[in-house]
Amino acid sequence: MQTDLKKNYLAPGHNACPGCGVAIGVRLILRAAGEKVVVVSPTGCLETFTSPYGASAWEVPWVHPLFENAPAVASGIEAALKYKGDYETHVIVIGGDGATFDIGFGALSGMVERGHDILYICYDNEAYMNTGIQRSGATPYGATTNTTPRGKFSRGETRPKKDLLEIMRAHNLRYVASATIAYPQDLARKVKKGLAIDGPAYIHLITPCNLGWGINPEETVELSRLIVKTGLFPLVEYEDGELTSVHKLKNALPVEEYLKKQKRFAHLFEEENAQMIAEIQKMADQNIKKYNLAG
Amino acid sequence: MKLNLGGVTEAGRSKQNRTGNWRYFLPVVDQKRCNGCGTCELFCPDSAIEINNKLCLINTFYCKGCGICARECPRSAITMQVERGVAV
Amino acid sequence: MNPEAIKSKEIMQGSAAIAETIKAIAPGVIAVYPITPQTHILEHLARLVADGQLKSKYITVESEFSAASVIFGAASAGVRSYTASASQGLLLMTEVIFNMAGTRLPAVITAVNRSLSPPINIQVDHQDTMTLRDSGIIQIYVESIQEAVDTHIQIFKIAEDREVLLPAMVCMDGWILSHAYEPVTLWRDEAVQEFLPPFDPVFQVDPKNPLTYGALTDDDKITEFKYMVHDALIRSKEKIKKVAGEFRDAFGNYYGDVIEKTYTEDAELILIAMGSMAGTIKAALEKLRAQGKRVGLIKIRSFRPFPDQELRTALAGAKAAVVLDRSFSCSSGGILGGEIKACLYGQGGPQVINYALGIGGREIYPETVLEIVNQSERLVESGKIPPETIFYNLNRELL
Amino acid sequence: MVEIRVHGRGGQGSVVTAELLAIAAFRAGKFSQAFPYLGGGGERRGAPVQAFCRIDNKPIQLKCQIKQPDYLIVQDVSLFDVVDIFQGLKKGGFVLVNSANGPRELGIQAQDFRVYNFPATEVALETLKRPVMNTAMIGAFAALTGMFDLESLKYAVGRKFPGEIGLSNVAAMEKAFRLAKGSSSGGSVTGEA
Repeated sequence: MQTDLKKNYLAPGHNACPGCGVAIGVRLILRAAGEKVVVVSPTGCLETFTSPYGASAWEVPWVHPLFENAPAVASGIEAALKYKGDYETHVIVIGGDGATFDIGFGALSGMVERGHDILYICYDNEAYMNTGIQRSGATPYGATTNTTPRGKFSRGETRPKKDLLEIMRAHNLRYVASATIAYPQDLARKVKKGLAIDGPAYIHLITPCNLGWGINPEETVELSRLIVKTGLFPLVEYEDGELTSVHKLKNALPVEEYLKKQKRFAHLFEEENAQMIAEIQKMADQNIKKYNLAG
Repeated sequence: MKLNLGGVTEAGRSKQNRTGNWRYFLPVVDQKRCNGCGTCELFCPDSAIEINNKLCLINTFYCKGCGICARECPRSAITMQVERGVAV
Repeated sequence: MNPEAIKSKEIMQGSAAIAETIKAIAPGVIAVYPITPQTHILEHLARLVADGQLKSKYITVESEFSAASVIFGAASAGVRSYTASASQGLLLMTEVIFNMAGTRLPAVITAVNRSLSPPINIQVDHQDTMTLRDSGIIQIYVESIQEAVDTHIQIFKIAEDREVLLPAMVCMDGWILSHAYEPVTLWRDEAVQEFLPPFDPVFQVDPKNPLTYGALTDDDKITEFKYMVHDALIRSKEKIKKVAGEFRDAFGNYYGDVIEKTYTEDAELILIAMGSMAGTIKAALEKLRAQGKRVGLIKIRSFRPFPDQELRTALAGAKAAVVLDRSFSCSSGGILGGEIKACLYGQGGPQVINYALGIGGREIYPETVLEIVNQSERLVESGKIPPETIFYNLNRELL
Repeated sequence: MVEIRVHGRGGQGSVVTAELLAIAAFRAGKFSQAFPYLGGGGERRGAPVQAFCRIDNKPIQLKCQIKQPDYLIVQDVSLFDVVDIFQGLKKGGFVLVNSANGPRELGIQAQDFRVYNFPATEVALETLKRPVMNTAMIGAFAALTGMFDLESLKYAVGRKFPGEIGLSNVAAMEKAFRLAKGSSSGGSVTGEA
């Protein structure tokens, strides 16, 4: 494996939990993006663990405005840079699923609809982790969180997660892709592509949260790999509306392989919930069919 | 030190923080098995690994002991060992 | 007036006059979202951009929240930035406005004052901007279209001053100023540019100097950061005064500094008001003075920073201050009245009579002013000034 | 100071009427002011609209609606059923109603004021081929009151409506001015004291 760029733009000494998937993701993103960037991040885990006053982990210009307005603030920065004649500096938003799927979605939709030259990367750990694991629009079917707990009448999240990739595709973006931290070269390539195109681009990055998913710190990368290998999170790439690459799966793993490692899905393995696992397997199968992952 | 206007703060000052004392387990590299491929460095969330001249060096000032490096090492060259002085 | 600075003397709509002034000020980034009665400003700006007369990046956002956020971003990148809004739109911006003040970003907002829902109402009062009073934004209220034009030029200079660096708002009454036609002198772009130096921020988002904006702070520093905003806003008072003087020197117009006094020297009763109603009050004062009544007016230009010391001095000789509030805080009463009482408390100043009136466009006529003066005189005479706010002409039959 | 109140419905150009009068007065060297009142929540066609114009020889300080107008311009007779049009009208005040019918036919009991009618919509339909009668009303108003010179009004219309539409509106205004002037003692204009 090659590590082409050694420069580290996320300094050590930050306050992320041991084994944090987001920290890995951001290191990889920044490494691919290089020096000429401005990063905007909404409120969330990333913001909290990187930005104590006097102890910032950021080695690139970084702006944290509010929870729900990072895309709009990034729009203003992009416009201002262009107004000043700076067409080289890339503007990147790195925001969590809460900020992206839920509270900041209007601003994201506006940003891409207006065509700002910004790469938006959603680091999706499938719940509000910064506030202590509450469901978001990205929480998958069956997952327990502190607002979708297992109870006498509850078996976790009842709805499938919002398909943000398709929603972003519907905005007619020139570049839409999904990635995980388990495939760093693929992620780096996609970040570079997203930055190279003129106009908005969107990358959906799945990043496990050890605490929220109920896994061990050392399993972060492994889980990012398993979610791909089961077909639950296909790695795909759309350029100018065309599907231009998919990460093929020779033999997709059964979803149990992925689910059984996480405490948030533990209740699915109770006998009465077997049907729920079948539902989730169906979702994976649909993905495999939709993107022809097996072929 | 006077506070900056608007809370604007300097880059990269987190380096002053010792996060190594969060650790229960320490990654120990078997340098004979290690070929310096850099997988561990790539996946280290804490930027606590340096590959220097094909040699994998763990920065214990920062390493939080998550164990991703050991789990992901393609040659199983890293093992997690109980930190001295830590009761498990 | 300085004849060399004049571009035109025309009768024109307030919104058009503001847009033409913004063109002369030439912000790098303008974000817009339509809301009545502010839309004519952004439509006029759009035409200027479409015709190539204005080189700003003109961004049509999806909400006022994003309008404020876009100018937050642009200001953080060191570019002069501007938006306009009203009513619900300003409230939707609230969170960003606090953030702008705390981050010390001097973007400028034209607030076209309008009532808040419910019930929905598009007429004027000051509830929208007064609700933002705790944010740290500078708020200057204007009486006329000309004052609105001149204040816009001044406010960028105040906000962008390195000793201030705060967002700022020109508050102009909806319809009465935004949609009215009045004779207006517009200033030459060159004269405006000469008066207004380029925005030269202390910090800016720039890859050459990678800074972190929006850091997290704990209790060890948070009071200090917040105090710095409080202190900068207080200190901006001197800048407002200085810039008002500089404007007079450069252009000839002057509206007072943080307050404007009319007939206050010998006044026993001093009315205190903000915004366009000051004009109607001035017309009423002429009648009152002709009757030999010793009544004066203090028009508050700068509500934030609050002109506390200036009010204490100006009110020192009066028997009573009659505060006319176009907004109120539920259960507490008139907002301006409350603040003036607080600033006079224990200082031996005049008694304060507080009226809430003009809500949701309910008209304030010269007759309204005369009646309030009469009522107030009677209250002073009787020695029974109510401590609470009097809701003028409240129709109790409807309650 | 002269105070003019315009009553109309959204889409009839009442706000513009007040603005045009203010522009013309300013052009003629006066101080002036115009502004609208859009009750009922906004800029919708058909809704009752009021607009105001003040003209004076010195700067105008007042920032309120006109409660006691010297002049009324009524663009739509249907408003008599909806709005108290004459409210506050000064003694000896002047009213111009857009109608081919005289005050008596309109059921107006003129007391201490003068009421004139002028068929502005007809003039507008003839000239502009559209029922937008405000410039015709202004022409008639100028002719009957003598308050405005035609040149200032033409300037105002030209500024507000550049190009072809401005020219046709000027034509409507001039035609109305001539008609009203020529028949101010009768004909299509009825005066009643």
